[in-house]
Amino acid sequence: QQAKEQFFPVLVYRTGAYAPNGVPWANGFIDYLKLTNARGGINGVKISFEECETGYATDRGVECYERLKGKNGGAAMFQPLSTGITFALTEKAPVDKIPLITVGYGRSESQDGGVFKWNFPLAGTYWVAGDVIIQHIAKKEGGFDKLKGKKIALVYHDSPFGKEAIPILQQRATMHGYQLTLLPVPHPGVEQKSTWLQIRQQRPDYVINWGWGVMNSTLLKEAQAVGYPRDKIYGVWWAGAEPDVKDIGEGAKGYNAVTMQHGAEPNAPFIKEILEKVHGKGQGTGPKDEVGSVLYVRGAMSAMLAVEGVRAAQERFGKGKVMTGEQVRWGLENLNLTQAKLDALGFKGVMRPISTSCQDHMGAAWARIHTWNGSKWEFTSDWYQADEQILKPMVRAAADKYAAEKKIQRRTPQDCQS
Amino acid sequence: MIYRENGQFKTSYREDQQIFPIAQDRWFILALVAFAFVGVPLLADEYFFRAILIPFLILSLAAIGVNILVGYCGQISLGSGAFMAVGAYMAYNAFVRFEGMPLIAALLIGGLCATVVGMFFGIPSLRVKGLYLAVATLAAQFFCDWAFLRIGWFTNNNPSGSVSVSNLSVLGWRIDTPVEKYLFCLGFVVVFGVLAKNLVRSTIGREWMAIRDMDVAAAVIGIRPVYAKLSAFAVSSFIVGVAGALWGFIHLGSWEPAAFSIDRSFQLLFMVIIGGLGSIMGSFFGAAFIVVLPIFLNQFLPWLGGLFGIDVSTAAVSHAEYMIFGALIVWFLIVEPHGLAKLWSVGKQKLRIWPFPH
Amino acid sequence: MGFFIEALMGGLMAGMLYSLVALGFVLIFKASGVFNFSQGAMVLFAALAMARFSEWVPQWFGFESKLLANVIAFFLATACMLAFAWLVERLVLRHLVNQEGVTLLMATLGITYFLDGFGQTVFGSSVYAIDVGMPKEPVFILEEVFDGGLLINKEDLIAAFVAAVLVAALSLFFQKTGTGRALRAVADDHQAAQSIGIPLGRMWVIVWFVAGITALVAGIIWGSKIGVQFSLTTIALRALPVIILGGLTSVPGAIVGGLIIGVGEKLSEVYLGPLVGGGIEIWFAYVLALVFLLFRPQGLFGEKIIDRV
Amino acid sequence: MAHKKVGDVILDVQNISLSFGGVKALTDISFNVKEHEIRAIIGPNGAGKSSMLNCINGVYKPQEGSITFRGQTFKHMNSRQVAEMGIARTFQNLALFKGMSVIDNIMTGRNLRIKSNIFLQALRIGPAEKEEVAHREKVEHIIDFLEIQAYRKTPVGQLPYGLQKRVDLGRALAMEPQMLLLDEPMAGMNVEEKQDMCRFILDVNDEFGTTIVLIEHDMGVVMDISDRVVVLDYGKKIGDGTPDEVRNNEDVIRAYLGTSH
Amino acid sequence: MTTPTPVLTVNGIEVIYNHVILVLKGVSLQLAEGQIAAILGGNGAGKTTTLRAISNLLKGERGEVTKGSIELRGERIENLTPADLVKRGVVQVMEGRHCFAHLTIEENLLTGAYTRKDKGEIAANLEKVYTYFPRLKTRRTSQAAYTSGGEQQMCAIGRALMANPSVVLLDEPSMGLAPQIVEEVFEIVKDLNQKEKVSFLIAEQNTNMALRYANYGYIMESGRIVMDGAAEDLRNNEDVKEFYLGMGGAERKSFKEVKSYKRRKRWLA
Ligand SMILES: Nc1ncnc2c1ncn2[C@@H]1O[C@H](COP(=O)(O)OP(=O)(O)OP(=O)(O)O)[C@@H](O)[C@H]1O
Ligand SMILES: Nc1ncnc2c1ncn2[C@@H]1O[C@H](COP(=O)(O)OP(=O)(O)OP(=O)(O)O)[C@@H](O)[C@H]1O
Ligand SMILES: [Mg+2]
Ligand SMILES: [Mg+2]
Repeated sequence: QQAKEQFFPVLVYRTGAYAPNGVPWANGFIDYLKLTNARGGINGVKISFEECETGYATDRGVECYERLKGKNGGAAMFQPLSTGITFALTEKAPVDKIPLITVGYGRSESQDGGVFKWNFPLAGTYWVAGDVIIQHIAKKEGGFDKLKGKKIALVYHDSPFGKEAIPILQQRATMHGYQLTLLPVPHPGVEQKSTWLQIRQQRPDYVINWGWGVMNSTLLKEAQAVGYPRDKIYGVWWAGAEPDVKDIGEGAKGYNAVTMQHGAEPNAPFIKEILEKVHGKGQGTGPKDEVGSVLYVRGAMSAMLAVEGVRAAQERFGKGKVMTGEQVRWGLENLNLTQAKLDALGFKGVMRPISTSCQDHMGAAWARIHTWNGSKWEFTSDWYQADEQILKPMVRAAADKYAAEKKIQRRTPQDCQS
Repeated sequence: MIYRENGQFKTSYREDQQIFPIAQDRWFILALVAFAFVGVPLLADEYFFRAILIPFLILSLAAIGVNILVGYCGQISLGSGAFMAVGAYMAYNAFVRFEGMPLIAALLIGGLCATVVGMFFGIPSLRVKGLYLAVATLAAQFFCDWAFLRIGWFTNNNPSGSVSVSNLSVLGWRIDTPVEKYLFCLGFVVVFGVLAKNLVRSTIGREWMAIRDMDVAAAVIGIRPVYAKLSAFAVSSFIVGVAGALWGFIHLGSWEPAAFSIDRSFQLLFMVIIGGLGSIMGSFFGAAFIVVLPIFLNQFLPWLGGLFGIDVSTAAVSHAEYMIFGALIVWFLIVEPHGLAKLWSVGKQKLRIWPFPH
Repeated sequence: MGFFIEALMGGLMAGMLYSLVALGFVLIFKASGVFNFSQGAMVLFAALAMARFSEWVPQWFGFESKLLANVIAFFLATACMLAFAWLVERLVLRHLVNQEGVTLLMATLGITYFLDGFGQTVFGSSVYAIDVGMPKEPVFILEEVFDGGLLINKEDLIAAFVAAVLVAALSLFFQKTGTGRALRAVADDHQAAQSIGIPLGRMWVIVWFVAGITALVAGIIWGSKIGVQFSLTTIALRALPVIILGGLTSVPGAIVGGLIIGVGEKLSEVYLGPLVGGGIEIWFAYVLALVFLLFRPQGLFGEKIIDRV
Repeated sequence: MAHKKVGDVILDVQNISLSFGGVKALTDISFNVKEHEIRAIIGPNGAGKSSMLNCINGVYKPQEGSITFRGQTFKHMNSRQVAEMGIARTFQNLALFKGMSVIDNIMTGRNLRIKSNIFLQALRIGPAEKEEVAHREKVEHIIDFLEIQAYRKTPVGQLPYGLQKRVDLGRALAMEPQMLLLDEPMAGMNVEEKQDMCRFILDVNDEFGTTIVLIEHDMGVVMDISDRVVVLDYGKKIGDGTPDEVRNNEDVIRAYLGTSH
Repeated sequence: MTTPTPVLTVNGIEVIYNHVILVLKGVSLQLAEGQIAAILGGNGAGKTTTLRAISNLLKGERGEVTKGSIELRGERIENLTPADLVKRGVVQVMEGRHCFAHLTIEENLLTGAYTRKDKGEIAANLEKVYTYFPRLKTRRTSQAAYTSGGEQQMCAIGRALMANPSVVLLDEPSMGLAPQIVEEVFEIVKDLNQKEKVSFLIAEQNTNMALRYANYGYIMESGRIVMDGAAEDLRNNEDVKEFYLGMGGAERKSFKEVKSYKRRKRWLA
């Protein structure tokens, strides 16, 4: 029966400059949806889904959004998978009453649910990523006080995505007295010679890589070409997957990246389940050997969070029913994924609990560091939690500025109940 | 036999100089405009408005602007994206920095700023020609991309370089729903379309075309290349700037410089070439072709695959879309190198003599 | 000082790499008056063919030798470019004889789209590696003179050498052979060229094939440097100021232009960039080209633009 | 033939020299043109005739010499100035605006006289429209005069060569010039068409009193209709005078005419 | 008159430009081996179009032959490329010069010999062209665009001769040439025709000259052949005299005397 299906729009990019990274994410996302169906749906509600190719272009993304939002009974959430598209949809979602889930990307200040009622940067924002990287470096150096006088260079994709990291790194720089150099790399990032000339000149102690797509592999190759030690380079979680390092192999050995909790998880229970129930039945979306890779898991996890959002909404608005965008929004805002729940879903060892609230749309600020050993990614650190003391005021200030510009009122406590 | 001019005698030059001298054309266009204002809002659904009609209208407007520069004045420009960006960001600044700035005024201010920038980057055209001029305009493109990302002032110091607007209204009329946005854009397009058409069939338009076709001869009959070229840059970038402001304000609502990247410049140039250089009508055809066709293919191909029971993957669809789109461009050019507008007029020509072959 | 020399050399090397791509543009423009927008797509396509064949060939024939695989792949890729050139003439150019420059430019754009879609369909859209044994690790010289030594990138040196050889060969071809002269005639006037018996079709296949080979060479070098994937097409944008500066019709111009642009953009980025927030090299390259144009509107070595009544 | 009055010198060319690199196109050329006269320039191919016209209307800048028009002396002229002073010309290798229709091509000739500004033109109200119509009327006269009514709206690129030459003349006439420079207006025409063209030229000369400087290779035409003839050879002036004088000038016969016509 | 074997036979061709403009409405003509034939007619009669149809250069003008056939020595040639035709010895000199602007005069001439291989012959031919047109020799190193109109015309003719053709299609060769050069060009034509048996098809406005040198003439008007005959006969035909030779009546009229009233008479409306 038709009405019993919950529609998931899937914005992807399987072509163009960022396709190598977009494809595994999309495959993971779809496979997880298929797995959920194989598990019997969300309390019996099956999932239907449709892909739309954005090519990472904002206008195509907007078109996809418009196309899919009314389809198959209506979309109850969107995952734009691009910072640019997120910005554009942030204006549209409140009007259409559809929540936006941006797992690990998008506006960092949208964590503030008091202003960004419809945005859900679940499981981590760029400020979390930046904060954790600095914490890790500090730990390596033997404490925050050791950072004083150190040089850190941020090599970033010259776009809103790349610039997201700057505020937190600057904030920390003023606190700890390291010297931050900003080195933008224009899209798509294949030309970094002058960047690395500058790095050779300044000899920073660490390089932080805020890249995406081909920029990452180029960056590592340039690092190799000028002999910069790869183990002094830290990437954001969009710069820490297999396509970024695979064809460099040994040359990228030692390169680190912060993870959005998970890494490559070939042994996670839910991956095994996917291999068995989806790929095993010949319904796998991509090649089998990609299952469990970093971006694949990111896709699957993004799908899981959306599914759990729907499930949470069902808890309140009626189990076994198809949820609307508003209802899912409530679900996402009242997500409480305990460790037990996660384990049951097969995410044991992959991630930590997430619980959201009206004020906090992120739900968790945990991250680890993993390192490329020449053939695969390995965890090389413990869990870190981003420093609330630092992030909270930043989020608040940025959100307030946005609210003022947009003339939006902060949500009242009653509104939070709704 | 419907398309006959017989019996339509022009008794004055004024009549012969109307925008559409042939009565059928006139009626057709009037009907079309009326339909666009009245019929479309009744018929189209939200997707159609937001994903197709609004972008189509705004890009048509931009294409008209580009066509004035490239098609009429013959100055190849790859900086249109930048001029759109200038329009959008300056309109944004006008809008947020001045309390109570009316929306239309903000959009026009955006256009004016684009005019200034356009004229500045048009200065090399006095010396540099053809494809070589394209670099001058590319310099504009890359410089503006950079400036809007890097110079905080333009984005009201938003750290990410992206800006957004909301609460748009004109004289108390709130522009919220897709239909309202559509009508708002349509109004702009109609007004600017008519103004542009008037310009290109007046002296200034003839000066542009003369410069395009043979600049030495143009100079000999007293046309000042400086004036002709710079005025083309000015008019063109004004229209493009307004289109850019509309793109940001009405279509996207929130944007970053990437929305006006080099790809946009190319896209606009393609529109005018495919549509027909030196044809206002062609700008619409071109915009329709470049905006609508990929979207159409993107939805049509899976459906087609479905008919034959093939499940076409998203990637395959978009690859096929690329290939078909490319092939169609080539095919149209072979059929008619002067663009869709020319094809249209040849079609009309045939209709005129129909049922005879010549 | 050491740093300056290093930046200078880095610029020169980068310039040579741009020149490789620029050459393809110049060839086709000089020889048929077509501004070939699809050069970037050709680079990608050729590189994809090379990368994938060198991966597939050992699988098909069951051998291990990397060298042999590369050699076979090179020939297969060359064959692909020949087929491509032939098809372009057959299906596109032949029907557009005597059309204006913009029309032809637009047609090459159609080809670009087609090639992008086709290449990704046949060869896939992930990142692929080309491994022709380019040395990756850096060498440092004069360490006793400069602190940290001078960085030399062997890979770039090889690329520069290849580019220089190509340019020399092509310049000779255009200046010294009858075919070269006929090609220039075609660029001036398609119809007149036809009228005296120059077979346009064959000429076009020849230039597009030669341009295809330069694309392949550029693709191999760039591909082994940054990996083969879609972004390769965007380096065409970096090559544009190069050809404009050097002159659209000059083969040596592509090299000189490349060197000037390479040095200009690297030095500007390194010395001026930090003052204004960085990321200026791409527009700086264009502005640099523009400044030269103001003095020589046809580029440094381009044929004079003729306007006569 | 109506007797016309040849007036004073209006254009005086003095000691013009022009060279391109090593090629001396013009060496020390002086001659003058009187009001209302038809002045021909003849000479073998490559003698520098077209270059002479190019100097007069500012396309080429001669290295030496000066040009005096109506009492004002110029080292070299600027095209716009020349146009404003009322000198129009046609071109040897057609220089029409290919993409425009016949009407539009000729309308460009009126361009200097159109006064409404760009905003009025965009709105096309009141004066702008009136002006447009008025000028259109003038242009229609020229079209009638040249008998090209049927091609009004054809893009000129599609016209046969001979008609293009007529349009070229029409464009020059539209400027209502005081002096008209014609560069081989009759090349590519048959006798009948040449007769028509001569008629046009003579009519213009008679009716509007326009001074005409004419380059032509058809000696029949030149000797018939011109009042005075300048002969150039290899950039040098080798003869100047009435058709009869020139016809019998030894140098001219040797260099150009071959046999006496 | 005996009919020698025809080299070129054009059989009732129709030509359409741009899919809509019908320009030739059934043109038939023949060029006999070793003959000089002239096509005469006013502006827009369709002379150029006919020549383009024969040499297959219509495509670039977006024209096509829709009816009729064209044969070269009995072989249908509508589907050959222009290059194939040149190989078979048919070369056209295009109207309006069309020199390669960026190439020097000498390079222009040399490209004319593209289809030939023998270096020695080419060099000899080049010398021949230079002796025909000494003016070209003095300008050999300048780019064609910067030569005078007449020099370009010589260059175009010389370039065609470099291909060593057996049939030459000349489109308005006399245009823009000084009278004695015109004479020379026709002398060259005669020379080649007699010594090397080259056949010529000439579209000309200079009727006088053309009929003096041609063996046969065709008169075209609005896309049709309205009259043909031996050059001799045409020259003596009263109508031709009046309209094309400018010799209405007995004595030659002065141009000044031609009245501005319309004195046109047409075979076709
Ligand atoms: N490319 C074209 N597109 C459309 N019509 C054309 C084209 N070329 C020629 N025509 C038309 O074909 C007709 C015959 O032209 P053509 O050039 O053959 O005449 P012609 O006899 O050579 O005249 P002329 O002596 O002036 O050169 C003309 O009416 C002209 O308008
Ligand atoms: N821009 C230029 N650059 C170089 N040489 C030139 C230029 N313009 C003219 N010349 C040369 O100057 C000489 C005179 O040319 P011009 O065009 O004035 O001759 P013309 O008398 O008009 O000959 P024709 O009767 O053949 O048209 C020629 O030899 C020509 O090559
Ligand atoms: Mg001349
Ligand atoms: Mg002709």
